[in-house]
Order: sequence, then C-alpha cells, then structure tokens
Amino acid sequence: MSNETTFEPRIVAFLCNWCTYAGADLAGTGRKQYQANVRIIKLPCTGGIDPLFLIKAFERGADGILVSGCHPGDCHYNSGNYHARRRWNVFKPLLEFCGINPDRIQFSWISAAEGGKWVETINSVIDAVRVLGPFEGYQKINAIGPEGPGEGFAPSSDTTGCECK
Amino acid sequence: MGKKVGVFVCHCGTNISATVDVEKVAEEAKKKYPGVSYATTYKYMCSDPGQKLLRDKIKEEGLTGVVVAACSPKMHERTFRNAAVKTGLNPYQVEVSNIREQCSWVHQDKAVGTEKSIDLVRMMTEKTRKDTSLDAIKVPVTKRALVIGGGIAGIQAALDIADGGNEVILVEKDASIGGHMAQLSETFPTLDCSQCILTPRMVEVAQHENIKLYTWSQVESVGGYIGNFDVKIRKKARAVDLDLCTGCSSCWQVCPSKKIKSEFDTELGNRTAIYIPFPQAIPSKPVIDKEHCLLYRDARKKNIPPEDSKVCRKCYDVCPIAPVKAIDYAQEDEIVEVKVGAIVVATGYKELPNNVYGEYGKGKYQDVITGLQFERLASASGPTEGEIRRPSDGKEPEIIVFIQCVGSRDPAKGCSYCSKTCCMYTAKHAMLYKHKVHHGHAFVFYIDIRCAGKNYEEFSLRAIEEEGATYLRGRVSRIYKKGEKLIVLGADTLTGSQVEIEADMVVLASAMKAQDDAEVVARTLSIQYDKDRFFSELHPKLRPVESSNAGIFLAGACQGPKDIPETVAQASGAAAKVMALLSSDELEREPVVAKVDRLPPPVFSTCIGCFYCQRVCPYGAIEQEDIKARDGSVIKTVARVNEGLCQGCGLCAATCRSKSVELAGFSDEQVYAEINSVEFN
Amino acid sequence: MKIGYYPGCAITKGATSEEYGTSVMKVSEVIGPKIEEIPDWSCCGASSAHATNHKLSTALSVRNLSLAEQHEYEEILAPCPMCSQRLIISQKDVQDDDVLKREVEDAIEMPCGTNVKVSNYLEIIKNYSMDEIKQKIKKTAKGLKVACYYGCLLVRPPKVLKFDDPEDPQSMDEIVRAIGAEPIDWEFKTNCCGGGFTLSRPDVVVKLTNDILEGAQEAGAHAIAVACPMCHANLDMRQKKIEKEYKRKYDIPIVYISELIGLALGLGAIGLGLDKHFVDTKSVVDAYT
Amino acid sequence: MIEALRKKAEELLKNKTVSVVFGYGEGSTPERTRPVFITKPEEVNKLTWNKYCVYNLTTYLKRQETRKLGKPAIVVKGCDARTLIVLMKESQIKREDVYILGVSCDGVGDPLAEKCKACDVHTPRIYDDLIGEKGENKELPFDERYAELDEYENLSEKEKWEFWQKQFEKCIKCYACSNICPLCFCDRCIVEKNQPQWIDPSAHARGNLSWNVTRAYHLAGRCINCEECQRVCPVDIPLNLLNKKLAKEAEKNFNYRPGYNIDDELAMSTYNEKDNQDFVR
Repeated sequence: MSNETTFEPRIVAFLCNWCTYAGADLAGTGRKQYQANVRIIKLPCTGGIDPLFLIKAFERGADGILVSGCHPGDCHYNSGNYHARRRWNVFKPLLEFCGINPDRIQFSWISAAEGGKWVETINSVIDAVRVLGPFEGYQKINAIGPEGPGEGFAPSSDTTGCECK
Repeated sequence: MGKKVGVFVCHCGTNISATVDVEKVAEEAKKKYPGVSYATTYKYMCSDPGQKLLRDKIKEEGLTGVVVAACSPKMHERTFRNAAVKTGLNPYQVEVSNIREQCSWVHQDKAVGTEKSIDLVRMMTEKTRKDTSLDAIKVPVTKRALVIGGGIAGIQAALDIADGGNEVILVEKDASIGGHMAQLSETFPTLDCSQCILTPRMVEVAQHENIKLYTWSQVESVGGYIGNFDVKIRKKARAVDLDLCTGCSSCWQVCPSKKIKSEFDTELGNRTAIYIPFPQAIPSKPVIDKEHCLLYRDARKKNIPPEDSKVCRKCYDVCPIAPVKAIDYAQEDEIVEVKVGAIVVATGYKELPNNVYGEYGKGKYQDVITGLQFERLASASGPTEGEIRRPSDGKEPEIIVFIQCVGSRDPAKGCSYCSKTCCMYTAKHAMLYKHKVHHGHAFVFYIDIRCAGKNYEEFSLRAIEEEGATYLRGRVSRIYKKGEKLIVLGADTLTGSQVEIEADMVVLASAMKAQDDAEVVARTLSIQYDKDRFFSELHPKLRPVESSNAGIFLAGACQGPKDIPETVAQASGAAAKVMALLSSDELEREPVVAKVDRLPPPVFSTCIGCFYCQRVCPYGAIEQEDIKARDGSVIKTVARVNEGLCQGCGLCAATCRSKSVELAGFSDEQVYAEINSVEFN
Repeated sequence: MKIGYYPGCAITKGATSEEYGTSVMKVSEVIGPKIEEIPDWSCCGASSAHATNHKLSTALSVRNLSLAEQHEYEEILAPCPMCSQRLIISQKDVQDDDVLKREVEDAIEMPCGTNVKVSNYLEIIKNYSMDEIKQKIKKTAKGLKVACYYGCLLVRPPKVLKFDDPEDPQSMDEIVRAIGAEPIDWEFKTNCCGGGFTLSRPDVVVKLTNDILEGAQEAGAHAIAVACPMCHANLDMRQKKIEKEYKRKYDIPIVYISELIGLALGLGAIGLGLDKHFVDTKSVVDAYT
Repeated sequence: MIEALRKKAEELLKNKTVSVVFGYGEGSTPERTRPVFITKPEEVNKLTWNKYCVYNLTTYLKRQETRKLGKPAIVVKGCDARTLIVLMKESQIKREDVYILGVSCDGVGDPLAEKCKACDVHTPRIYDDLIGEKGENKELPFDERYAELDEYENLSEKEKWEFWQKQFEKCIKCYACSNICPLCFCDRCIVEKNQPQWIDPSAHARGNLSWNVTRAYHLAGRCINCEECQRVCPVDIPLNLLNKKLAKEAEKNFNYRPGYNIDDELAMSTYNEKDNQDFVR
C-alpha cells in the first residue's frame, strides 16, 4: 500500500471525449507540466458515466476521483452534462453521508480550450488528496476479500466472471 | 481462445522517447500483460513505414487486437484503424493509448513518465482485450438540402448547391430574401453598390429550377440525422396568395396605413401595412402586417375572424386578380414537411441597438444613429434617396462623428469580441459622407484600426489621407444635446488631451450580435453555440463550416461576425461540404451506438421497460418494442435503440439500473477492464 | 432597526456644509428612519489620505465600519457621497484582500466591519421614507422645476456601489416628484463638477460647473437639487465667479435634497439652513404652498 | 372501516372488476398481519385493517406469482399509493390495470413507525375508492420530514465512515432489501450481472459498500421511504437512512418528491439548466 516516506495520491479521472479530454490534450500541446498522479479514462460524455465506475475505481485503489466534462450548454450531445450533474447532485452527498471526504470525489467543467484550467484543476485535486492521505478506509475493506488484498492489478479473467470464449 | 494483442510504442521522434523509456514500456507489456503476444517500438508509427510495420505484424503474428501507444487518439486513431483494415482486422480492434499529450509532454521526469505510460498502455490493453468487432453503420442519403436564412450567405449556399444539381429548400423568415446586404449602400473596399451586385443573385434564386423558396417562413422542428433530416417548416400566413398575386403594386398604393416604421429602412422611413420590404424584393409580392393593418386590428378588438371585419378592405377591393382575388384575409399558417440530407444554417446577425449606452443617450437622441441606419441614409434607395440628412430635422450634418467599437470589445455591454467589420465600414461611411457632403468634416473615434484583408488597409488609409477624415484614437465618454448640436466628449489618447466636438450627427459602429432567437434555433437544430450565442464550428481551424451536429453546416455571421467576402467564402465552403455529402448514396457512420440486450426466451431482454433511457436520450433514439408471444399477446415491452438516430453519448447506458443497455466501443466489459486495470506504481 | 449616522467632516456641526447635516437630522426626526450618530467616528480617509496612502485611508474608513458594528448598527447613513463611497470601497477592499484585512485590523485594533451596510442619503429615503413623505407632506412645491444633480460620487463606480443607473439615475427625481415639485429631464445629472480640483485648478472647476449651470438653465430649471457637499460648494459658492467669467446670469439656487424635503414637511427655512447659501434660496422657499 | 373494505372487495370480485384483492389479513398473533390474496368473494372476511398493517403491498405487483392472479385491487395507505404513482410513471403498471383501494391512515406500527412520524399523506393522493374518512394532507416543513437524518449528518467524517462500515460489515448479501422493495423490479439486478461483475455478490465485506451504495443510488428520486428494506433486513442495517438522505437531496436540489404528483417529471430522467452546481469546479 502507501509508501511510508512519501505518499503519492492515486487519482482516476473520467473525462468526456469532446471537452475535457481535448482540454487535457491541449495542455499537452502547450507543454504545460502537471503532476503525474492521474490516470485518465475517456468516455464519450459525462452523461455516460455510471456511478458504478467511480465506486469501482475506489475499489481498485484510487485515493481520489475527478469527473470532468463540457461546460453547461456546451455538451456535444446537448444535455449529457446536465443529466450527469443531476446524478452527481445526489451521488456525491450520498458518498459524503457514508463518510467519504468530498475532496476525494470532485467534478469540473473544462472545455477543449481550457488546457490551463485542466492543469490547475488536476494539480489541485492531487494536492487536496495528498493532504487527505491514502484512502485507507477503502483499502481496509478491500483487504478483507477472499482473494486477499484487493490492491493492485489482477488479470481481468479473475475478476470479470467466466470468460465463455 | 484469448485475444492476441500487439503493442506498438511510438517514439514520436523524441517527443515521447525523450521523457518516456519506450523500450521499457514495450518490454513490460510483453512480459507482464496477459494477452500481449507481441510488443515493439518504432520511431514514427504514423509514417508509412510505421503503418507498414503495423500491418506486417498483424499478419505475421496473427494479432487480433492492437494497442498503439502514441499521440492523442484525436490525431491518429483513424490512421491506425485504417491501416488495420487493410489486413482484414476490424478497425474497432485497434485502440490508441495517449502517452504523448497526456504523458510525455506534461511530465519531465523520465522515470515518472515511463511508469505512467506503462499504466496507460496496460489499461488500454485490457480494454482492447474486450474490444468487439463493429461494423460501420450505413444509412441512405436524401439528396436534398435545406438552407435556413436568405441573406447573402444563404443565397450563395443555395445557388452553389442548386448549381451542383441538388434540390434546395431555402427558408427565410422575412417577406423577402436579401438580408442585411440588401440594406447596405455601397460595399468596401470597392465601393460598388450593394443592391446592384446582390439583386441579380436574388433573382437567380427565384428562377432556379432546383430551388424551392419559402419566405415569411420559419423552421419549426428538425428531427432525424445526417443524410435523413425530417424538417417541419411553418409558412406564416401572409394574407396574400403567392400563386395568384402578380405583384402589381395596386394594393400597397391604396393602403391607408402609411406611417408604419419600415424595418428595412431601419425605422428611418415608412411603409404601408400591406407591403413589400423594398422595391427589388424577392418574391416581389406583398405581405400584410397584421399588427398594424386596420382590418386585423379591428378583428382582434371585436374578436371576430378577420374576413368578417368591414373596417378597411381597400387592398382586397383594388386587387385586379379575378375571379379569386390574391388577397386572402382568412389565410392560415401552413406546416410543410420535408426530408433533407443536409442543412446549412445561415441565420445571420443582429445589430446592437443604439439604446444600450446610457452615455450616448440610450437612444433618445434622434441624430445618434447606428451604422446600419447610416447605410440606409447613404443608400440611393433609402428614405433620403442617398442624401445624408439628419433624422431629426432633415438638415445636412456639417460635422459628423463616427464612434467605433460601440458594444464590441466592451465586456460591460456583453460583447468581449471584435465585430471585425466596423473599422472598414466606418472608413467607408466617412468616405461616403465626404463624397456627399464636400464641405463637411468627419471625425472617427477608434480603439485600434483593424483592416486586415485584401486591399483593406489601403482603403482605410484612403479615408484618412485622401478624404481627410480625422481619426482620433480614444473612446467617447459622453454625448449630450445642446441646442441643435450634439456635444461629443472624448479622449484623444495619442495627444493625451480631452476632445469636445460640437457635432450635428453621430454614427455608432454598433456591434454585430447573435440573433435574438439564436438559442432557440440552436436547440431546434441540436447544435452548439458559444458564450456570445454564435453557433460553434466543429473545429476552430480545421472544420470551420461544420456544426457540432453532423450534416448541419454553418455559413455567415450566425457563426461569428464576418464581412461579405468572408461570408460568401464560408457559404461556398458549406455548399461544397453539402455536395460532397449528397454525392454518395449511402453514408457510413461510426458504429458507436447503444444497444439494448436481447436474450433467448423466456427472458427476451433484461430490460424491464422503465424507459428512463427513453426519457434521457437527447436524440429520441430509444423506441419501445413489444415482445409478443405467438398468439400476438404482449409478453413485455422493452427498449430498442434506433441506430440511425443514436449519436453514441452513452446517457442511456449510464442511466440503466440493470445495465441492459450498452454502448458499442465503450461497452461495460471494456470500461470495466479499463478501470479494473488501473494500477499505480 | 437602528441606523448609525456618519456625518463626516464636511457636514458635521460647525463644518462648511453643516446645513446638509442639520437638514438631514431634522427631516429624519419627522419621517424617520431613526438615526444615531456613531460615537467616536473619525475621518473616512477621503481626499488627501486616499490619494497618498491606500492602507491608511482604508484603515481610517474601516475603523468607522468597525465602530458601527461594535455598536450593533446594521446600516450606516453617510449623507456625504464622498464618505459613503469611501466606506463602501474600503469595505470591499478588505473583503477581497485578506492581507490588507489583517493589516487594517492590526492598525485599528478591532475586527474589520465587513457586514454593516453603507447607504447614501437617497438610498435611505427611498428605502424607508417614501411613504412617510407622502403621509406627512404639508406643503407642495407645485411648478418648481428642479434639476436633480447627482454628481459623480453617488453612482460611480457602478460595479462597487451598485446604486441606481450610472448614466441616468432616477432616485432623486422620484423624491422630488414625491414632494410635488417637477424634476426636469436634463443632460448633466452625473457630470463632474470638478470636485477634486476645487483648490488646485479652479479654472477647470469653473468651466465644468458652468456647463452644469448652463445645462440646467437651458432645460428650464428653477433650482438645482444636490446630495453632496462638494457639488453644493462648487455650484453655489462659485456661481458669482462663473457668471462673471462667462458673462451670463444664472441666479439658480442650489439646494440640498434634504432641505427640499424639509420645506415640504413644513419645517422652517432658517432651521434647515437655507439662509446659509450664497445664492439666495428665497424663490425656492416661496414656491412651497 | 374493515366492513366497508370487505364490502367493497366483495363487490369488486363479484362484478368481476378485478380478479384478486391484495390486502392485509390477520396474522398469527394480534400484533401481526400478513398479506392475503383474495380471489373469491366469499373469502373477503379474511381482510382486515389495523395499525399493524405496516407492509407495502405494492411489492406484489412486481412478482410473477401474484401477477398471474389477474387484475388486482390493492389496499394501499397514503405512502404506499406514492409507490403506485412511481410505478405508473416508470411504465411498470398501467393505471387501468390496477384498482386502488385507498385507506385513510393515522399511522401504523407499535410503536409508531418512523415513516409515520412526519407523514403528510394520511389520505392517499391517488385511489379509485377511499375507505375511511377523507382527511387533510397538511404538508409538513422540509426540515421536519428529514429530521431523522440530522443526527447522522452531524457526525464527523470519520464517525460517519465508521458507523456505516460497522453497518455494512454485517451485510450478508441476502438481498431481502431488494426483494421486498416494490421499486427494485429489474428482471436482472445489477448485482446479478457477471460479465462484468461490477459488484461482488458474495457474503463478505468486500463489495458491501458498493452494493449498499448502489442499491440506495438506484432508488434516488424514486424511493418513497416505505422502510420495507430496513424492516426486512435480518441484520438490522438502517437502510432507509440512505434512501432518505437521497430523497432529501432530490427534494432540496430538484424540488422533487417521488410519487407525490403524477404530473411531475421523474427527477432522475430530466434536468433543469439551473440545477445546483456549487460542487463543480
């Protein structure tokens, strides 16, 4: 689990294809440096992000999550981000109610033109989670499983049920 | 049998390899990732030899899945997929791991970059292992185009498409086509008469056998998708039968309501209640303004059908058409339904009205006018027949002040952008003024002079050097009336002095704004718009005429302020795009569409038919399907995706509680695999 | 609700414009709202202080806000617009700048008064006393054409003050209408009177005030109403000099809006300070019947 | 009231308006009731109504066994009737396919059930027949209706986590909660999906948070807080607290109460351009 000396937060970012993913690309094109603690998963739209994805990311050892998409009114699919916002409006308080720190699950609107905002946002998410420390609570439950510690990568065939191929 | 995945790590010259140990990434992949049977690196994967390497190895190694770790998939995903197709591998078995934009370019430390790349490649490998082969969706194309807006942009687009041999439906909300360009006096930088160059094109539209023109009409709704749009057009009742009317002008000559402010003349002139907007109108047939017409007013007051009112029927009486007159008071709106394959949006702009600036009198001074009003004053067909005279008393202004950037570049008034045309038309105005009022003096207040365009700089210099307009760099802080004069207080920032000018007339170079109903239009068409409500192009540089909705193209000032040459160029560009689209019989679409599962009886589908998916779908792509027993009785009603309508956002999949809907290319298995393999070092 | 009264140096007892302060107090006794002078108030940091030392002027200003909060006032009336503007801007400055806030708190040895609302005189009348005026009015100035002159400080900078339309304010016009006089439409409502240059560049002041007087006269004004001691001084005190310089007769009484209200409520002209003006105000007093 | 209920049921069965009546019957002890499914007019005396009728009978609308019995008349309290509205909105039943026997109710349970403490649907908001007096449904203030949550919302983050972990640890994944829930009507629950297996279905703590959070989230903007899940939970997890928290957020953010007005758009299938986004950067 976490290294005793330095804790490096593990952030999973779920980005929409049209705005934030392109914004993160733009940060790259502009060679804007940021901390490397993030792994990006691209989906067509924030509206297509099921809360299960976020829970799964925590199960797989994420210390924090960022969900980011187009600004309201700019959704490539017109209303995807509005529906997403509705979801997070109930899902985030639910997680907080269960004792998950709000900084561990964050949301942003970052357009394809906002490379700078992407850098600022991801850095600040990483910093915030760094302050919180590792998500030990979740890691503890994970450790209880029959397959032993849930940390780390296991070949997918073990966890996705039978592979009837 | 498991999938055999090949991993190709690109150096991108040194763009990647400088901060990522590409060899190590490939090595790790080969050593540790399940399913990876081959891994290598190459200098430039996107180059011809790079693509050849990819093709060769797919064949040699019998790869059934490919991960290319390179630049953003937005750059070369298509390149690699196309390369794979040539080997017979399904293109959707090829994925790109973004280790340049989102890794090597943003992290300096090579160890860190390498570790992250290893993670990213692993995640994409896991996803690839769950990739399924997908086939592009083929949809037929309706070979007809719709052009919305009959200004110069719409006219140009319609003519180009029609000349290409396609049917065009041109919809214009006003009584005549022509738009703003018809209102202009002379055009920069050549000073040729706007109407002289425009009206022949308008006539061409009217006479073109491939163009069907609907004026006094609006697009009510747009359904469907690229190649197959279903459009409803509302033909507003104009109280005149266009088929019968010959445009003989008898009716508007006898109309007793003569003092109605003419919209075409920017309220500087008058028109009648039954009217054509301007003499060269197309169609040259009138419309009744029901707001002001005595008969309709009477009918509204008495709450009776207009045809029963007896107040004034002069236009009807005078109409020479027999036996059925062309005037039809009882005419009602009509909805026309058409199918088109492509749409060009050319809805134009709106000029910022002159009542926005309190410091310029908020519109209370008659002699403070907008640029467009000046155009009407300077136009030979305008209310003063081209003489520059003050609206208040008809006197010739001897001192005239032009103020640039009124609204534009002023975030306080809601337009942070530059309207682009004003520097040029103000220079033109100053010239036209000097041509007409030789002894007069023109002052121009400006922030910057932006005249970038062919012969533009020379044109603006002419206004200064040859025509003697006094250009003052600074803003006007205040206009107030003193007797018959307008006192203009401003700053000359080049000399650092205050300027006070006793002017006879002031012309505001008002900003070009998006149309008031731009949002409504955008929603009707499901296209995006920007913060200023101008419609968004798909890519600011490389896809400037495509909207965010496939098959819908943009032309002219509805996409952002533009002058005539630029508008015409964009319109022709949009027309070319439309023709390319209409030239094929079938279209291929990315098969990234949702699908509701189907299973053998007795389950049929895990869908329980709550239809949340149907409610959230932005495209109406979810339909209800009855699953029936042999006897025809309904066993259950479940959701089904219309692939033609689905745009692949995945809203339905995320909304479905039982995960009975999945998005191809981002299936549950694929996303799960990706998340599940997140491992940090 | 208690409203703290902050007179400032210009209109406090014995100062050059004390008639403004006196009339504000007297009017408030009749139509409310109840106002109480903030104990131990100090300079608002206007004029020299804010031109030379931002921190000092902010601290001076905020000290008064803090005092007001200590005495549990939720709102402050500062009739002099120079004061109200300084108080509001300083409040915003400390709200926006934590470092400055700490420095100011060190200097004044009190927590910054960031919550108390600061209002100018027109705001107070509009928010609390319009109905009272209509009920308690004894005389009306029917036919008296009044040019409402707001000057620059009441409405600017609009982003911070957020009071009325900065180009065409109406609040004073409404009050004038309420007392039965006729506010005229004219061009110079928010023009500069040259306030800041009153001592250093009287030539500029004379030109600017002449524009205002000329504008009022041409629009047919019988009097100019003001709500600022600086405007009053420039228009009233300099009127003779302007007349001489521009060879034009004005003779336009310059009256405080509070004096106009006072007269309508039947208060004595002398008690309201109308005898202290340079230009004779008799024509205004006589217009009330 | 019982007489009126039986008479109505008899009439409906006799004239074949319905083929079955879902109602409450006497239980094994006086403090218990149990569901009864009456198909013959002569059996209507089995029907009863008293303060022990806590169950929400609408759950039988989703079950194959009871569906087979034909068109039902169903006895519902005001709260249960809200479920019917949700089920109709979600296309699970058609209005004409169910006969609603609303009963006016002053609260059930002994001691009084938590759900009854801030009840504002004493009279059902939808019914074909109302048994009992039509009472006034005075809407109670928002805070009062969600007062039960205050204690838990005020816990510190750490206390919250520990509290819920202690609760979830107990979960044996018996799925009684979703079985009893009238709104958990999927043919295949997400937890049953094994390709991929998003939620670990086995009875150990791993995956318990995922299961319980997902179960609650899937009821967001839908649950009418009948508390049946909590009642049937064999290990006493206060499941309805989660449901109620979501109901509170949905009402606060979207001004929406499920099953309250049949014309309201389902909260989680719509949006408002002005929805709260204070939490978004």
